[in-house]
Amino acid sequence: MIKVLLFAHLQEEAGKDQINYDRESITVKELKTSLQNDFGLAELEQVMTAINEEYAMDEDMVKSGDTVAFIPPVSGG
Amino acid sequence: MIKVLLFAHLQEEAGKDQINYDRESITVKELKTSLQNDFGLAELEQVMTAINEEYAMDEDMVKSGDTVAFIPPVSGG
Amino acid sequence: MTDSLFEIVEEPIQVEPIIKKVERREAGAITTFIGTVREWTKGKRTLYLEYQAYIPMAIKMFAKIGEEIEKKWPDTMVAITHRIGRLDISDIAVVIAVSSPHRKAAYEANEYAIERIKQIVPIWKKEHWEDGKTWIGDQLENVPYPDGKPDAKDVKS
Amino acid sequence: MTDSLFEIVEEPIQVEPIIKKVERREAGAITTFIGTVREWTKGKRTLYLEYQAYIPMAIKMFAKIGEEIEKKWPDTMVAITHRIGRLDISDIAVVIAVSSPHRKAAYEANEYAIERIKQIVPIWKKEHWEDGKTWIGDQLENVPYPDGKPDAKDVKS
Repeated sequence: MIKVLLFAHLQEEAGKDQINYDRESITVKELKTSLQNDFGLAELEQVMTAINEEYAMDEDMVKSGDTVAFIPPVSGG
Repeated sequence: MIKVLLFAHLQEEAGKDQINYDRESITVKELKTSLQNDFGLAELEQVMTAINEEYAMDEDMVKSGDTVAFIPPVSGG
Repeated sequence: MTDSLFEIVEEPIQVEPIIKKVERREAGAITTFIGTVREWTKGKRTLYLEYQAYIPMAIKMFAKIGEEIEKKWPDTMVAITHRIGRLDISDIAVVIAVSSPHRKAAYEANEYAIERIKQIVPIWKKEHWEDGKTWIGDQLENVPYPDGKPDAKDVKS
Repeated sequence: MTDSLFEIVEEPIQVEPIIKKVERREAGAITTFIGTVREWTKGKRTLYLEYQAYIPMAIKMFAKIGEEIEKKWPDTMVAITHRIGRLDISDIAVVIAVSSPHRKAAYEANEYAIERIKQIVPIWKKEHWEDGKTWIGDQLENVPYPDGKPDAKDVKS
């Protein structure tokens, strides 16, 4: 199982801040597409991804047990 | 009378922080030369001058009633 | 104290304790940046803000920025505290303190820190304007990435 | 408060009250510079310092720097406090606080302020080294004017 964390507007669009996704392994890109279909998330192109709190690329692999966070453009400071 | 204020090493060289100089009017340059002779101040070339708390040039005139300050290179901050 | 140089808090931020964290006998210069909630942005009035963070990763990214700075400006020391939750006008959102033997590095490193925070630290701001609310950073308001897309080389270590 | 934006004090400086002086609802950024007494300078050990000021003129010059900054960076606000007398290692000698709607101006104006203080404000530092004492600024230690001579255009208003 992959734990997916949502923040900011993604959290509001999905109506939840966490999704448990049942897969052994999947690329970030595939995971994004899949979540867009299942939860109607409008736009994930500008959204960065972190795997286990480290930034990752679209081609990187996510494995069961990982925590993936979708990170919209940040605006702290 | 012209009031002359001394600071930092000038104050220590002269052994005082204030000199009352009895003249009606004099240029800054003349005043510097005169004080060098009278008080053995070693070096006034790198010293700026202020008349009544405003920076002045060597050619500026000092009049009786003015306060002149000799300002060695500053080192605040 | 090293483990508390980088913090995310929900309470009002006091500046002086953060300065204390970077004080050292060999440092003659300390710069601080204090980011506060501004009432007006391009003619729009803010009523209050909400900040949200991915806390463990945000603290990791603060530490990463601290490491980057130590590499670029040897002998500097950095502390960063960011507040999350609801913030009212003039409340402090972030404090960055940098100490250094000499002042030039303290200014440069401090400015570098706030720029990097705005690039890589997972913290989001929701503006509650007089006429509505938006998560800043989305395409409606402001995309902080210059070319409209996050650039992987900015964020990977 | 305008008349106390620029101060020379003999007691330890608290940073927070100086920050408060420049806080404004329209300012989203406050930078501070804190100059402290450094123990080591180029391999020489300082035991303590003495600062002396021509107080009324120093305050006038702080105000002049504030005016220069308001002209160069509109909408900024500056407060400066300098301590004089005996200062020990790590004691705060000077605090400069600048507020601005945007951060770039707050950094630039703050750095400008410390550079100008070192050019035009009549304050002198006497170093008590481990092996003697000197008024800094004299030809034996350090001449703060780049060409070895004060430049009148830097100081005249």
